[in-house]
Amino acid sequence: MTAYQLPVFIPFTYLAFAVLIPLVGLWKRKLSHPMAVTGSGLAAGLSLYGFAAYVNTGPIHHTFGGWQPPIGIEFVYDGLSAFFLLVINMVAFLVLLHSKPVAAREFRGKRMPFYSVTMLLMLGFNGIVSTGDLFNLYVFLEISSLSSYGLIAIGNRHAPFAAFRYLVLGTIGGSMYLLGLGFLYISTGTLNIIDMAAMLPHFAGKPPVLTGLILMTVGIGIKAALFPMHGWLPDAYTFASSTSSALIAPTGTKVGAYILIRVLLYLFGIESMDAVFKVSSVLGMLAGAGILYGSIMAIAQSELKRMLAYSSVSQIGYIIMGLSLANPAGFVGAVLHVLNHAAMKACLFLVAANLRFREGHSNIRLFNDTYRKKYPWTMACFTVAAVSMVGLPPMAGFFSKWYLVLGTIANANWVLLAVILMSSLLNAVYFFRVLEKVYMKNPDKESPAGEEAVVMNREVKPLMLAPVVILATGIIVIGIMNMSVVSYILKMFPG
Amino acid sequence: MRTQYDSLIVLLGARFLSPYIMMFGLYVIFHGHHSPGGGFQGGTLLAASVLLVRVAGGRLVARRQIKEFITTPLAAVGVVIYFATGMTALVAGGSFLDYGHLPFPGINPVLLRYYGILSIEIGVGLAVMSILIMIFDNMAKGEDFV
Amino acid sequence: MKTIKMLILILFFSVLAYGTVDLPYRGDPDNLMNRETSITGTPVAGNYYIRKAYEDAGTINMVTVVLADYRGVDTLGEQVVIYSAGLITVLILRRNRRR
Amino acid sequence: MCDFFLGHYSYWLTMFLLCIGLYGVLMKKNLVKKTIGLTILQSSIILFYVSIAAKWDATVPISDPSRPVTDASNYLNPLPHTLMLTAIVVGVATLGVAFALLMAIFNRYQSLDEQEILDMIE
Repeated sequence: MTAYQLPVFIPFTYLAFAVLIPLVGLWKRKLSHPMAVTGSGLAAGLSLYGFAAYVNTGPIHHTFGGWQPPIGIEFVYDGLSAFFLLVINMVAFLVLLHSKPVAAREFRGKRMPFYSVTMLLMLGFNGIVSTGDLFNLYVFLEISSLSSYGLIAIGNRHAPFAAFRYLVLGTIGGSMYLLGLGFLYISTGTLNIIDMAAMLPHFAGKPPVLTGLILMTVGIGIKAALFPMHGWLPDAYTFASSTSSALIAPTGTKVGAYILIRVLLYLFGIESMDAVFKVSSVLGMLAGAGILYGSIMAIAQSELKRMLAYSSVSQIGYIIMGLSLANPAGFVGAVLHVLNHAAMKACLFLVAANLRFREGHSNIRLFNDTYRKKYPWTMACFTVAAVSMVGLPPMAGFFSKWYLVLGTIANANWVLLAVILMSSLLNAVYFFRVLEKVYMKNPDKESPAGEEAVVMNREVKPLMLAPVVILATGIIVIGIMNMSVVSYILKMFPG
Repeated sequence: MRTQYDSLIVLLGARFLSPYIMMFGLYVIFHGHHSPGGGFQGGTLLAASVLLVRVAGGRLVARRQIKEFITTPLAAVGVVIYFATGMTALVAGGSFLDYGHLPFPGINPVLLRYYGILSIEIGVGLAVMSILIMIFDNMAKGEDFV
Repeated sequence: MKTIKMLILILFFSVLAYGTVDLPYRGDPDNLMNRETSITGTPVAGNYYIRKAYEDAGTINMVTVVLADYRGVDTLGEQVVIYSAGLITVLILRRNRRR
Repeated sequence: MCDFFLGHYSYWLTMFLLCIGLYGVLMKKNLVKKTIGLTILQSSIILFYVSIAAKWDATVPISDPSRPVTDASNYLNPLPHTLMLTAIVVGVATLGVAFALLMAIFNRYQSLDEQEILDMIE
């Protein structure tokens, strides 16, 4: 395998396994989980290898069919792509590794199509991140959206309705993207990102280009759950099965954020984005409103998964805010937060999955101090991720917020600075509420006699525990190693 | 399909029409180089010819026609045809889907591209046909599911 | 709620109408999609396909050549879209209790 | 003015069709009607793309010996047509998934009215 072939192998590994799983599944249904883990592990390994190759040699362009870019389609493996591929493939590998007992309990007879569809979901995400052609991006966007509707529909009794609402909104979003692309295509006559990026400064401020920008932003905003378009997210993540929500929550909205970064900063650029009116400041305001709204709604929830879903709405706000600042510090904050939030959210959702697996619920009201004894490792990982989410210094979450704060100061945007500080406080409220239930003795409640004696260790099996521990360790390691990550991200800032 | 009524006329009419529709579907797939057509359109017609008999005859006839469990592997095979064509070109030294590099010696690249397009159209037609049948079967079964 | 939705619709239509006013005339053979080279000097795809499709693949139907050769990955993605739709109907509608 | 109208009316018609589809999605309470609205929305975008591919005095993009391919103004732009083949298939796939979900919803709630289902979830 040469470096030239690498951008093809990473996404299409998933396609090979998506096709192999039904074929082998006819013969042995049990093999679908090992095969899914193998596929995602292979892709994660390849993206790690590709990351090293990128650092050594620079961007790789793969032109399909041998046709040069404006004629044919190319996959571009540049810094941003390499980074995102590594993040989403690693998270998917860990979540799929974790999923075996959950899948056997929650949807036993459907494992073969389930794992095949997860492979297709990851194919869609990888394709979106790799491609250098705007229409090709739409095709992969639809692959990933269709798969996520299917995965969300597997869950409790209300899951199909949540999936249907997501389908309606997601299809509107995809159509808006396609329409906006049509406006851009008429104006420029090309579909290639690099080609179009060279032409767009000539058309800055023309009505069709501006309309295309607005339509594409709205369409992707729906997929990324940007604040006023987030309506599908809480129900979808709450009602879906533990594995689906743990797989989609860390990756799906991140890929939406990736498309926004690619379209707004790389395709349009900061000048032509703000040519007529300040699109970036509108985005910043929406992101700020989303951060506050998500945090406040998260405080009001009693179900852990729903709380995490609202927290996702607010964390997406951070990423969008960082890119709307359009300065290096804000960009670093946004991209670093993608990495941190993927690790933290995956860790938290897997903790919720472990609790649901053992206890059958994840209702915060029913948490008590016996959980500390019953699940020592799971709860320790939850604490690490929660502390990182709040943004206390040794953890990874602190550094992305730090760079976001630097970015707001550089733009002298005091409103957004206040929003970040206030939301950290709100995050602390809703996470420490859970930690208090688990780690503090509850003096009001009369504990029945002998309860302390019978509490024993009910920790989940190592297969389910290992991914959680790896993610929690990863959060600490990213926090300590943040300087090298930041210097890598800084090189990618366009312009 | 909660209730079924046997009607010989409908069933025979559907069975009479089905091969002609299938023939036309194959024509659309194979003549896609010279007239409007191609894998998707032809595959849809093939699926229509199969589904016509299924709608007319119910599940008993369906069991003797293309069987239910075979559709998923057939769809996978359709995707594999396309994917393998692309991969062969990649392994043979070109880019992914570069039919000019397919390893058939003695044929000039233009003709190789011609046959490459034909092979992927067949893959697409097979996949579309079996997937439309699969969707129909699952919906017919899902309606009975309480 | 209903008035808000209606306002959204009207706002949306006005944005679209604003965008279409400056579009090139329909059917104009000289707009940027149909030129020989774009304003930055790169070849324009639509024109290239018309002129080179027969030379490159020996096929007179240009749409087939574009679909399967020049933009082959789109078509692969398209096939995967419908494949995933089939698998999703299996996933949603198949009974859970089998086996 | 007349030229301007003739050059742009197709865009306005497709945009209006798009708004009709969006109206169906936003306002209708029945889930099947919402799905119909989605289909109208997608069809309008397909029409939009097909209408921008038009050229006056041009024919369909299949080579014809009487019209030389060296002059590109003899043929319609094939690229939007190809893109819309993909978009049509995506629309069909979305419709298939939507109906599968609707059947699952109906099996669970015995209803397809959004408000009734929301009341049952509460």
